[in-house]
Amino acid sequence: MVDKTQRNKIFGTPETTFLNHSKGFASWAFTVDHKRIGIMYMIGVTIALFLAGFFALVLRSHLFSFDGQGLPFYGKLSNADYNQMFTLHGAVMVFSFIIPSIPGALGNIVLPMMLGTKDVAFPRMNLASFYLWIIGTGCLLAAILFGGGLDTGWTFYTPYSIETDTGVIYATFGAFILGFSSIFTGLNFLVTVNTMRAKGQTWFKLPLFIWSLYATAIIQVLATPVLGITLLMLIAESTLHIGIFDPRYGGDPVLFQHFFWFYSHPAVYIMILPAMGVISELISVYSQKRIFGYSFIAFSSVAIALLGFLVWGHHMFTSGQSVVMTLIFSAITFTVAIPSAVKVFNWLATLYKGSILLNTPMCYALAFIFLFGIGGLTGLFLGALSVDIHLHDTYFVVAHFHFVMVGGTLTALLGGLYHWWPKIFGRMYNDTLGRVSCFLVFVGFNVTFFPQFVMGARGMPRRYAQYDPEFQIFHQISTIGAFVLGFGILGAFLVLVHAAFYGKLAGANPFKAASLEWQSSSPPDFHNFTHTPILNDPYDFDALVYDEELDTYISREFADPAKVPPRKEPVHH
Amino acid sequence: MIWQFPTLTALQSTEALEQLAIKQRVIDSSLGGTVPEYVLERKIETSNPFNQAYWFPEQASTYAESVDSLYMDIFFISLVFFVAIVAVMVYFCIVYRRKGGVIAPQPSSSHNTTIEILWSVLPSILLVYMFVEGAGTFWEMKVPKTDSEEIQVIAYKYGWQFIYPNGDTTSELHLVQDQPVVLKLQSKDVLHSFFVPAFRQKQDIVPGRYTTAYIEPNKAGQYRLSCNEYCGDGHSKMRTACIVHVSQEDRLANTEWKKPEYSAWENGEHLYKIHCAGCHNINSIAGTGPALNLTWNREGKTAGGEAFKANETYIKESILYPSKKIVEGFGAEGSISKMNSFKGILSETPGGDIDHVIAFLRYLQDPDSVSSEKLKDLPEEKPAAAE
Amino acid sequence: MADAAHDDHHDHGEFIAHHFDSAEQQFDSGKLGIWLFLVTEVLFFSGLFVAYTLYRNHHPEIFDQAHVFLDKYLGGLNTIVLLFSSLTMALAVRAAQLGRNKNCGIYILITMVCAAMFLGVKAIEYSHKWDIGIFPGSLFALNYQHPEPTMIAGISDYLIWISMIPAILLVLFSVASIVGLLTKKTVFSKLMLGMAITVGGYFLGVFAGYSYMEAIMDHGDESHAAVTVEHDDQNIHMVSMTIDDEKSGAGHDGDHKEGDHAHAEGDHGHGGHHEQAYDKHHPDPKSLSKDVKIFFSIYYCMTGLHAIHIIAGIIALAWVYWRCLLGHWRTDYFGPVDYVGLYWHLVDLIWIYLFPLLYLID
Amino acid sequence: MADQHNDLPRFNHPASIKLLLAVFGSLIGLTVLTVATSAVWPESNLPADLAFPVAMIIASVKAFLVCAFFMHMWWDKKFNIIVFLSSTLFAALFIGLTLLDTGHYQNSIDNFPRNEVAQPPE
Repeated sequence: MVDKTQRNKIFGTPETTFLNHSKGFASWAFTVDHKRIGIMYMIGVTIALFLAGFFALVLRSHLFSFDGQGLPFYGKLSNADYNQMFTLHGAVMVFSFIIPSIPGALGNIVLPMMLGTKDVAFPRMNLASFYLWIIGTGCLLAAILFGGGLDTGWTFYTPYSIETDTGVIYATFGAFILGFSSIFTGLNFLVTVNTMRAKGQTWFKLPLFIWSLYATAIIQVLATPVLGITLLMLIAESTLHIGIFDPRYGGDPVLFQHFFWFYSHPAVYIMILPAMGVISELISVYSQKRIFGYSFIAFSSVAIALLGFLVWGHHMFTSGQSVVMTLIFSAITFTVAIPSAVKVFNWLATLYKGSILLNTPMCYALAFIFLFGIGGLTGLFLGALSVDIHLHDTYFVVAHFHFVMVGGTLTALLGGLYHWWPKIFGRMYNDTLGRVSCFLVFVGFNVTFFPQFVMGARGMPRRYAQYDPEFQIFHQISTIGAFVLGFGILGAFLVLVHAAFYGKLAGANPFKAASLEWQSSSPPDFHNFTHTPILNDPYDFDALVYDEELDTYISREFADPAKVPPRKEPVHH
Repeated sequence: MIWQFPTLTALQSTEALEQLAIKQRVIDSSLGGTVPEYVLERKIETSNPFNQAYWFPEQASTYAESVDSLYMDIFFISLVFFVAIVAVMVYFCIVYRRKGGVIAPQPSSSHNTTIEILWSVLPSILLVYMFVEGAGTFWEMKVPKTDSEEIQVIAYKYGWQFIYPNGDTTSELHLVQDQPVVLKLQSKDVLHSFFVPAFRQKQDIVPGRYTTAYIEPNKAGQYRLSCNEYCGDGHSKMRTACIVHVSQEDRLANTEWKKPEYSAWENGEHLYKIHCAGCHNINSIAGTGPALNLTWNREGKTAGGEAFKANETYIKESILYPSKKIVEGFGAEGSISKMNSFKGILSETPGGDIDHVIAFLRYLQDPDSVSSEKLKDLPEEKPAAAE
Repeated sequence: MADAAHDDHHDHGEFIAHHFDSAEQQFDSGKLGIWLFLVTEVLFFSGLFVAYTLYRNHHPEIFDQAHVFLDKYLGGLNTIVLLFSSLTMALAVRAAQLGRNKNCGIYILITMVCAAMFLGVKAIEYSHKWDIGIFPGSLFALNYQHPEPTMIAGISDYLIWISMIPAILLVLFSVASIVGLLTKKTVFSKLMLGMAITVGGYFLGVFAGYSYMEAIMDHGDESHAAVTVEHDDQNIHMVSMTIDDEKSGAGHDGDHKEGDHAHAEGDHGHGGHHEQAYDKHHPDPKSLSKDVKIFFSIYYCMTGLHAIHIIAGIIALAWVYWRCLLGHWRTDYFGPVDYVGLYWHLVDLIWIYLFPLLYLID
Repeated sequence: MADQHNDLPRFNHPASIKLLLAVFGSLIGLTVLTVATSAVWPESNLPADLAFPVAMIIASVKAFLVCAFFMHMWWDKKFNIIVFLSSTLFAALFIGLTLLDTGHYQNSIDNFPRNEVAQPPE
């Protein structure tokens, strides 16, 4: 129990926050504050998203007609330009946007606060991670400016990547640097979670978002170095011709695929696991119910992370991989389905008898379950060997991973941004407009990618600049959807940006969330907490009560005992 | 043009081959010049997504049906799960929505080990089914029947060459209904992928090695064949047709065969691949027989201790009468060689097959010692793909 | 850092960062951090180990043909140098743990000298290979007369080019040290002196490697007649790789004739492995498999990446050395020495595996 | 094995000089042993297949000594040890599965005529 002035000082509108405690370019450029780094990451990945999204719209416009005539007002793309568009779309989206998005932007801001600590373990390394991101992305884009583009596909498969005269070396070097950016983030998170948890915060009192970031960080640390050496060897192959990957010099192109997917399959889980963590938070907060099956969700994250290392060969079923290994990889692939399914079931069970608030972040969470459901289930088609042989490298695969990566990760990122936005900037967004943009994203997304399943099953290969006329109708639907999706995403960000500057003041804890970051003021102080946060269960929402004076939710310990309603008996089974 | 919807003219699968005209259309190519493109009209059910005909092109190989049926099985299983998940989600969101801004969750359990184990384990039974089914068909796709015809496929930027057992080539793939075929795929430059949707078969083509694809076409018709692994600017142009003929005679009559022009050593190499590669390597490592790249002019001993020199006479003798002089280490003196005689299979006439093989052996040792002049009149062999 | 809003209850020591509660928490975080970093290093190298394992498994013959170009005694010398540096590193960590900054500094300096010496020996190895045309990748062109004899006083010009950088550094560090002494910046002067000594270690390594090569060359020349008759492995060893290949032109030619003869004999062998019968320490380039260059690609990738790690290690050690001079280490704050030490030991560990994998193939 | 320094913080375990020297001695001994083995092995009657495993075993013993004593693993937290050793597990997984697969298809590369591989531009 604290007195009223102190309570107001802690939860009221703060005078100095991490946003305004120092000013000027240098105070941002050389900051080691995890929240400022997080915001810079957020701006960076958003720019990358819009850039790569622009490439996507260009290539979708190109595919509007089967003979590559494009839209009437758009003009025509040559095959070489088309190839560059899909490559840059993929490479920027994967390496510069999805992989750093949730850990870099949301994780950086939220993770130390969820642990009740002042910063991540290695703040300077954190800043270095961001600058590596800038350099790496710069190198990727340098491929366009100085290298004559990039047309290998984001996978850089040899020997094409060695033969082509586009800027593969710029791009691979960029991806190499981005790998280190990712390693730094992961290493920092692992150490922070291990050594810097609040006093008494045991592993099973951690929010599930932390668990998922932890599992992600394991992958980042274990898998990303392999990408590093792969890309270095690729650079050595294309400059010195070392003869490891290039058949002309005695190398083996399939070996490159092993190298590449040893990283890039786990990287798929770098992309989706943090999203699952965000969804776990959103579902429980907006249902105001303890998450169902906490330990199953927590362990399923780690299980996915570790199993993710055993299934890389399922990208190579048709690559000339041996039959025996193909069978083994297929069998292990199916086991990954189980922990993913467990999460979905647990989220549904959390909704049961909850008190569900259908505001913007929750709409994104529900959209996630819908879209990830499709993405996950279509993964079964691709895991089944005989079916995969037919579907491999067709639009079916394109649709499948977009459902997971965009329908999953991007949706969760947007949901997470809406959820933590009032915490980060202290201001509330326009919920109606937020939900409208969420609806546009949801509809646009489905219209874009659902037809691609049909095309894929009918045999439309991916990465085709021109195609058979019979597929045109599906491509046209898809292109229209892509523009709707683009407007939706643009709208979602406009609503957020507007909120950051002009939104209503939000209060310390507008959503009655129980994890530690909500015990700081909004926006938080430079040192995160002006008091030592009171440790409670991250899913015990009854530990919070409404404070009329502050118009927000605060811990019982801070509230006036006379006004506090009695605590419900916690239900434990 | 832009809004022109595709015509999905139904094509009766039983139509005779004569009616299958390849429509050639010329479209503008960014590669410069014009490239002919095959437009193949196929029958696709367009209305009912619960029917496999909605999802797939025609079935033209033996295993296509089991691929499709597994697909539909997974489709229905997924559909049940998906509809259940979304229905439950929507139902909960309606029933338990927050009313009037009052937060009032009802007491309920936050975990239940039994139910959690159940919903982890029960779906995995379905996963086992999917794996077993998929793996079984995959095995069928991979393991060739012994009586299959072998066709060499050479993929290059951006086209296809198909070489039949007699050396004739085509740029479309011509198969015969109910005649199993093993495609031996190789690439001239980068990765490509052989894909015929109607066969449900796909195999990447890797430069520097062979990959194989096995097909049992069981329905005559004309199907799309495309490159499915990104290979460069002309990737989407790397399409051709796969034509399944009703009979061998029909294939012979209705195909534009191109007679190849070989140099002596090239033909020798071709013969090597057909007849010798099973036992003899050309990478210095002995297989069932000695490595052939080290053979020409080599001096050694036979199993009986007799010295020999691998000159023309010796090689000719070894091909026609393999048991006469077995090289030391490859069989006992006087035993019957593991190698069959090629008498009657390879022509002995001067400038014939055996001379070509010898030219190839010499080429392996020193490419400059062999003339690369093309042979204009290759000896006529058996008729195309006769069995 | 500790502004008013930051109500700090802890007695933060001089070197405890603001976001840590205690020295122990800081140490534990750093330690876990460096272990994780070593994990990334192991996996970083794992790619090259995959390449090595595959090619050794599938093409043992190229490893057999190529290993004769590597000198196991030079490799062994480098192993011992690295192991010794590991010992001094461990002693440096111990000194830091006990707060003995001066001892720690001396041990760190020895470690750095050993590191530089390792690079010196590597420079000898590399320049020898380049002398006979063993370059990485497609540049590989084995030829005992390669390049045109442009050596200065019997020293490979490649070696001279490589040594330019340390020579410049040596001058720079020495001048900086003297300037520091004159301007009474003692710590700076000592640091620069230490760096100059470190670079001196490189030349020590070059000298050691060079003397060894001279020695085996002389030995080889004296007993040349005996060598070819007795086929004594020890003596003929490395003849083909001595830097004096060109100087002893006559002996060299004789050697070739010897070899050609052996070649002719080898042709009568059976089983198609006639190149095996050829003088195994002086193989004819034509008798080598085309893929031998892949071995050297792997060799250069592995040892090159390792050498880059050594250079990075020297930079890290220099930083630790500087802080030794500043007297930073205390019994409750020695983390950075420990972390750099762990990194250094890992570099040693990787060499412990590289040595038998590359040099001891027989 | 660590010296007794009761006044040190509990995360500080200096190793004894004697121990470090002993470890160094063994490392040098093992290095000499492995070089000697490789020099003698080809001439001896010992099975050639075993030379490589023996060299690897010696290297692993050396690695163990360095890890345990120079790197203080002997006194370190179990968690850190698990973290480090897990890296070798994943590296082994990577090497093992890749080796298994390439081994299966190696024939198709070996039997491919090398002159058919597109030759590099001069």
